[in-house]
Amino acid sequence: MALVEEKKRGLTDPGIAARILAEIPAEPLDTQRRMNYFVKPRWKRLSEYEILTCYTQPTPDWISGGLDWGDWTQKFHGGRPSWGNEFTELRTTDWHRHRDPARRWHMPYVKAKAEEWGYTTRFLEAYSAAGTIRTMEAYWRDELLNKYYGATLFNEYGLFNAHSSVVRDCLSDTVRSTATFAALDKVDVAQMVQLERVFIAKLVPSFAESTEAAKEVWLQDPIYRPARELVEELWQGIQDWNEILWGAHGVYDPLFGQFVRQEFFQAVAQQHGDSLTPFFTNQAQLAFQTTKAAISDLYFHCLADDPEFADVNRKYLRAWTSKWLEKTVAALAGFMAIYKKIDTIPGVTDKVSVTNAVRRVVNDWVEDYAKKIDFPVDAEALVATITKDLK
Amino acid sequence: MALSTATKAATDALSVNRAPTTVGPQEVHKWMQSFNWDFKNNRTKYPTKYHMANDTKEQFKIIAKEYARMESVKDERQFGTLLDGMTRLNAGNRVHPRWGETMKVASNFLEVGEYNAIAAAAMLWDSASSAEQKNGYLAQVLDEIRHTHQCGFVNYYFAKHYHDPAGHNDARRSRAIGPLWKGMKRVFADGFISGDAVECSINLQLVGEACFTNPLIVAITEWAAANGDEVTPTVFLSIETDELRHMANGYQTVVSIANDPAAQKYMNSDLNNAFWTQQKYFTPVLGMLFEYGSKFKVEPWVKTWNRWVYEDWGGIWIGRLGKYGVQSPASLRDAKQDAYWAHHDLALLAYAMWPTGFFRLSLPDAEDMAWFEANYPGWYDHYGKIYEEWKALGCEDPASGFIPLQWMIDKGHDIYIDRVSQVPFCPSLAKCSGSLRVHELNGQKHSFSDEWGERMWLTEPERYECQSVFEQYAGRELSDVIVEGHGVRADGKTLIAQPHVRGDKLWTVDDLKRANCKFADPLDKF
Amino acid sequence: MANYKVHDNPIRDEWVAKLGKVTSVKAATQFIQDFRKAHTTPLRTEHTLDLDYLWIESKIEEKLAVLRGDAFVDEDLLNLCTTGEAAGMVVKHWAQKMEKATDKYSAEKILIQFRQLYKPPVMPVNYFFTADTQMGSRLMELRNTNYYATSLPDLRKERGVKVLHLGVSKAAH
Amino acid sequence: MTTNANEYNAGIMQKNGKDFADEFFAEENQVCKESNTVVLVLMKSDEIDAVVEEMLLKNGKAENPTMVVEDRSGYWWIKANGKIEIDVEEAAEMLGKRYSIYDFLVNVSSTIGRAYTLGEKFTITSELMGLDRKLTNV
Repeated sequence: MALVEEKKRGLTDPGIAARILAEIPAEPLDTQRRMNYFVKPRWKRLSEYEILTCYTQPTPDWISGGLDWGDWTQKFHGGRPSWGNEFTELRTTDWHRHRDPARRWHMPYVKAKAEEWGYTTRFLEAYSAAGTIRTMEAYWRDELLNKYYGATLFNEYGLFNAHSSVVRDCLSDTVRSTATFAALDKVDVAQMVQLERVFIAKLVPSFAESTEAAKEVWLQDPIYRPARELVEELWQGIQDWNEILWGAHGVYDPLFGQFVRQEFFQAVAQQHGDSLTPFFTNQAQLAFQTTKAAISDLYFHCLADDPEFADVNRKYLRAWTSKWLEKTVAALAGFMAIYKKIDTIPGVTDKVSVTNAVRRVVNDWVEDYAKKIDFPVDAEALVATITKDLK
Repeated sequence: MALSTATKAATDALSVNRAPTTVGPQEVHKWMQSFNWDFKNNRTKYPTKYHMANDTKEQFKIIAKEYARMESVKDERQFGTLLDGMTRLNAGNRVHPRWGETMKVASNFLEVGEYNAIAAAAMLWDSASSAEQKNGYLAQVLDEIRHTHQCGFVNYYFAKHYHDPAGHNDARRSRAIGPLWKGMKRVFADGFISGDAVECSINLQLVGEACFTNPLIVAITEWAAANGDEVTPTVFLSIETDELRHMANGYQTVVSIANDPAAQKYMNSDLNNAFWTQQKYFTPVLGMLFEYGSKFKVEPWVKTWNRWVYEDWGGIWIGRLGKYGVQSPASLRDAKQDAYWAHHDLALLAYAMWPTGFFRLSLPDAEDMAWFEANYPGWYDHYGKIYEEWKALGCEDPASGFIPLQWMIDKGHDIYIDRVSQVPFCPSLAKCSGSLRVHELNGQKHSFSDEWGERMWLTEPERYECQSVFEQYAGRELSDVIVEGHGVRADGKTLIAQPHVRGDKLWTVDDLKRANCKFADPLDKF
Repeated sequence: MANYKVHDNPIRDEWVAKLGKVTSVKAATQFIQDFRKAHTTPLRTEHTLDLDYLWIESKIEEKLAVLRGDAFVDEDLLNLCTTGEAAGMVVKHWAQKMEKATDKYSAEKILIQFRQLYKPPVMPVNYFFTADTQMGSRLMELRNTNYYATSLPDLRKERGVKVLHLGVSKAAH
Repeated sequence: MTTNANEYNAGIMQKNGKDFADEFFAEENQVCKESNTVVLVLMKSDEIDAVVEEMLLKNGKAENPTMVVEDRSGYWWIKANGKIEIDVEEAAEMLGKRYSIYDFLVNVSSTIGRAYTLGEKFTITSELMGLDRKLTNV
């Protein structure tokens, strides 16, 4: 009788193993051993990332690129489909075309972040043991870092939440993982801001680890008001998943996020004896660059150059850029008031240097985003608007 | 700012604490709840009739980086086992063929469930108002991506190592041909993502994950191991290590509405519908995969169901929540009838339509038949005799030109598709619960196989409009459908599906064509 | 009985040809609204395209999206329906209509008709979802209260179905 | 015959064929009944096997005699009344290596009941956390 007792396993139990081996033909029954062999590879050969990810999205043929047929088997009340073409203004001949240039699937993605975590832990132990905190200026630490850098956690947390409906609504598997990884990176950055604050509080007992003061700044201080309103709109104001992704990663974060992280906190921290914050802003910058590559593939390689719908897609991307650029410029202009909070450091925070910093970020954005969709922009005029209140 | 002041403050502090220190994940997580802020329009983008409270908790207190570390440790162990140990043992091929075929279906269909759960968890992340819960749902989104990739990896691994890679290598394309696919989409895909967010959470987490993943992902590993498959336990048990956080998310969703008086109006009907939706497919399909898709049996499916579904889920989740107004699902009685018989009904229909699969099926042999009769008294007279008749008519032999589907049509055993669950149903042969109902609405005919689904459709017809396989294929010849759906192997002529798991006598497109079997829609008779 | 291929068939070809003659936003809007009323949702008046309407509808949507992209300025792309109406006003009108509905059958009809008329690309996506979510929530409140109060025979009557067959449930085991 | 009601094959599960069916379909078994038990599924691994052998089967069982631990090929199936607690700090000491609560979770395959972490302690309880009692932070 073929009832297996506990612990009897077909691979190791001699009786069962013999019966199994007897059933296995000498020659394999098919020659095609590559899973997903029908998928068009982006690179030379089909990658593990493509094998594991492509066509996991079970869409029917009336959503471009779908392999299935027929309607969804259950819909929302009123008839909204599980996924439908009404979820975005953009059009494509194939939603499955996008590839993340970093070829991230879940395993390599978490491995990279786990490595970053291990290194973070060791760095913090060394930093604390060496007493490096002694070089950090108290005002910078307690005012700028605690409250104003602290407030960026809400910026990142809000952007993280803007991805929820994107991850729900987007129309293909490779886009879905790109959007999810971008989202986890955002909440990670937010958590690292708080982690840094908890860490400093352990070293400096007078330092408040509570998020209260930072939240107060985020909610009340004019420095962040336009940014906060923008984030709220991205998070809950719109539902076109492409507009959210593009607004966040095509306009707002490359300008506001880049400036705040790289040109302000990273650059200025070093002037105040703070070698801790750059450790974390560098992590955020790494995440930014990886996301940027994936977003560029989606919007430039796939959608702006779609064989059939390039024109209409570019038109939308430009319309969205106009809409979100105006708000982003306001957010950056508002943020300029932060320089009033610190003493002027020649060559770093004087008007010329700050204007140059703004120019760097704006020019990068024009080159890497605006030009790719033929968005007409006067970079110098943008710089001037952002810096108009700088003293 | 004078550096000396800063130096002094920090130096003073260091005199208190200069040991190497770091920050643990829970020390960050305890601040998560304060990451949220209120603003106009801060509400979910998805329709719901519930109001979720904003103070619910994340029971496992995960932050992104520690999540990544934990998952990475899981992956190192899992992929390390597969890529080194299992490969050296040739474990991917030393699997009983019946089970090797079962895993074509089980892993791919679970993959679809996991994939849709990415979107489902994202919708709940959007719907939850508590920051901890949002964080918990985000981790779940990541987990579901992990599981999608893990399930894909099982098929990917078997495609490389198992002696019949066909089906493992292209399930994502050829799965859409057969009659099991749409039902799977209802229960595993659309049921998780299309509807009230809380209704979807009850489907996905409170019922799908807390109840049915235990047989599907845990109990299945014992069947796998018994049949020589050590690949599946290595992957599936690791998948399940994420599920407890999902169950906790689902439970916290219930907690978040438990104190909303309005929720009482909807919760029990949503729970009953979710339970019925999930069991309508899971119960027959899992039972069929375990009992008919294995050579070495672990225990009767109805016992597995009784333990995990009725006693433990029913008692520890639903029974315990009774004092908060949660009621035992009214459809439980019918579900129990299905737990005993529905998988035998479905196995018969699946075999009758074997060419539409992306896997090989086999007839129960004498040893199997004795086991079925001992555990399901009455099985032989009802099902066993039909299998014997089919065998005698040559259903396994390509030379016979005999397809059991033709036998069903000729004998008047019409197969209907339930509009709501999309599960096939043969009223003249079924021993499961329910009965055939055929209605016409606004010029269109619809069939249903039970009162629970019929009510869902009568209440909300615009939600259930999916065409059935018979409506889609009516009038077409079987081999023509299979060829269009890519159900053919690399040689361009042999079918992926086969009615046996032998190494020889494989059916080709031409064999199928000779049988001249045509699809018909039984609703045309009304 | 269809008796033709699933993905590539003469019915689809026929409609692609018809669509080729549609060249303006106005004509495409009329075309899609007529098509949706005739061939989509449980309120449809014809069943001839039951297997292919989703694919055909997607092609009409693509056509309308492209025509609209050519014809509309940015501001209108984001805020105007292709019917020429201001999207915000349309949303308000339909949301109010839904709010006034007190019985589930009329509420259900309102939301389905709204979708037939305004599903993107007729209405900009962001406006459409705001309305769909709001109306969907209201519909659920009306339809899902007292879910089991009406017996199946009465529910069939209310729904207006023609019962063609009622099998007998087998006795429990 | 089993003696502990929590065993894998306790009660009705010992019956076969018609006897099983009669009880399965009995009128009193057509509704869910409240249960005060919890189930824990631990994936077999080097560390988990040690935790099961050195902790659960010793102190754990002494503290909660209703607990049963059964071998199900790839995993340990554990069921008990009330709750099961595992102090992962104690496990780390026993294993002689870094082993955190999240390392432990690497091999916790399933739970039926309310499971949560607090510091380095893992708990699964039949209590309704968040309803009967609040969840706390470190």
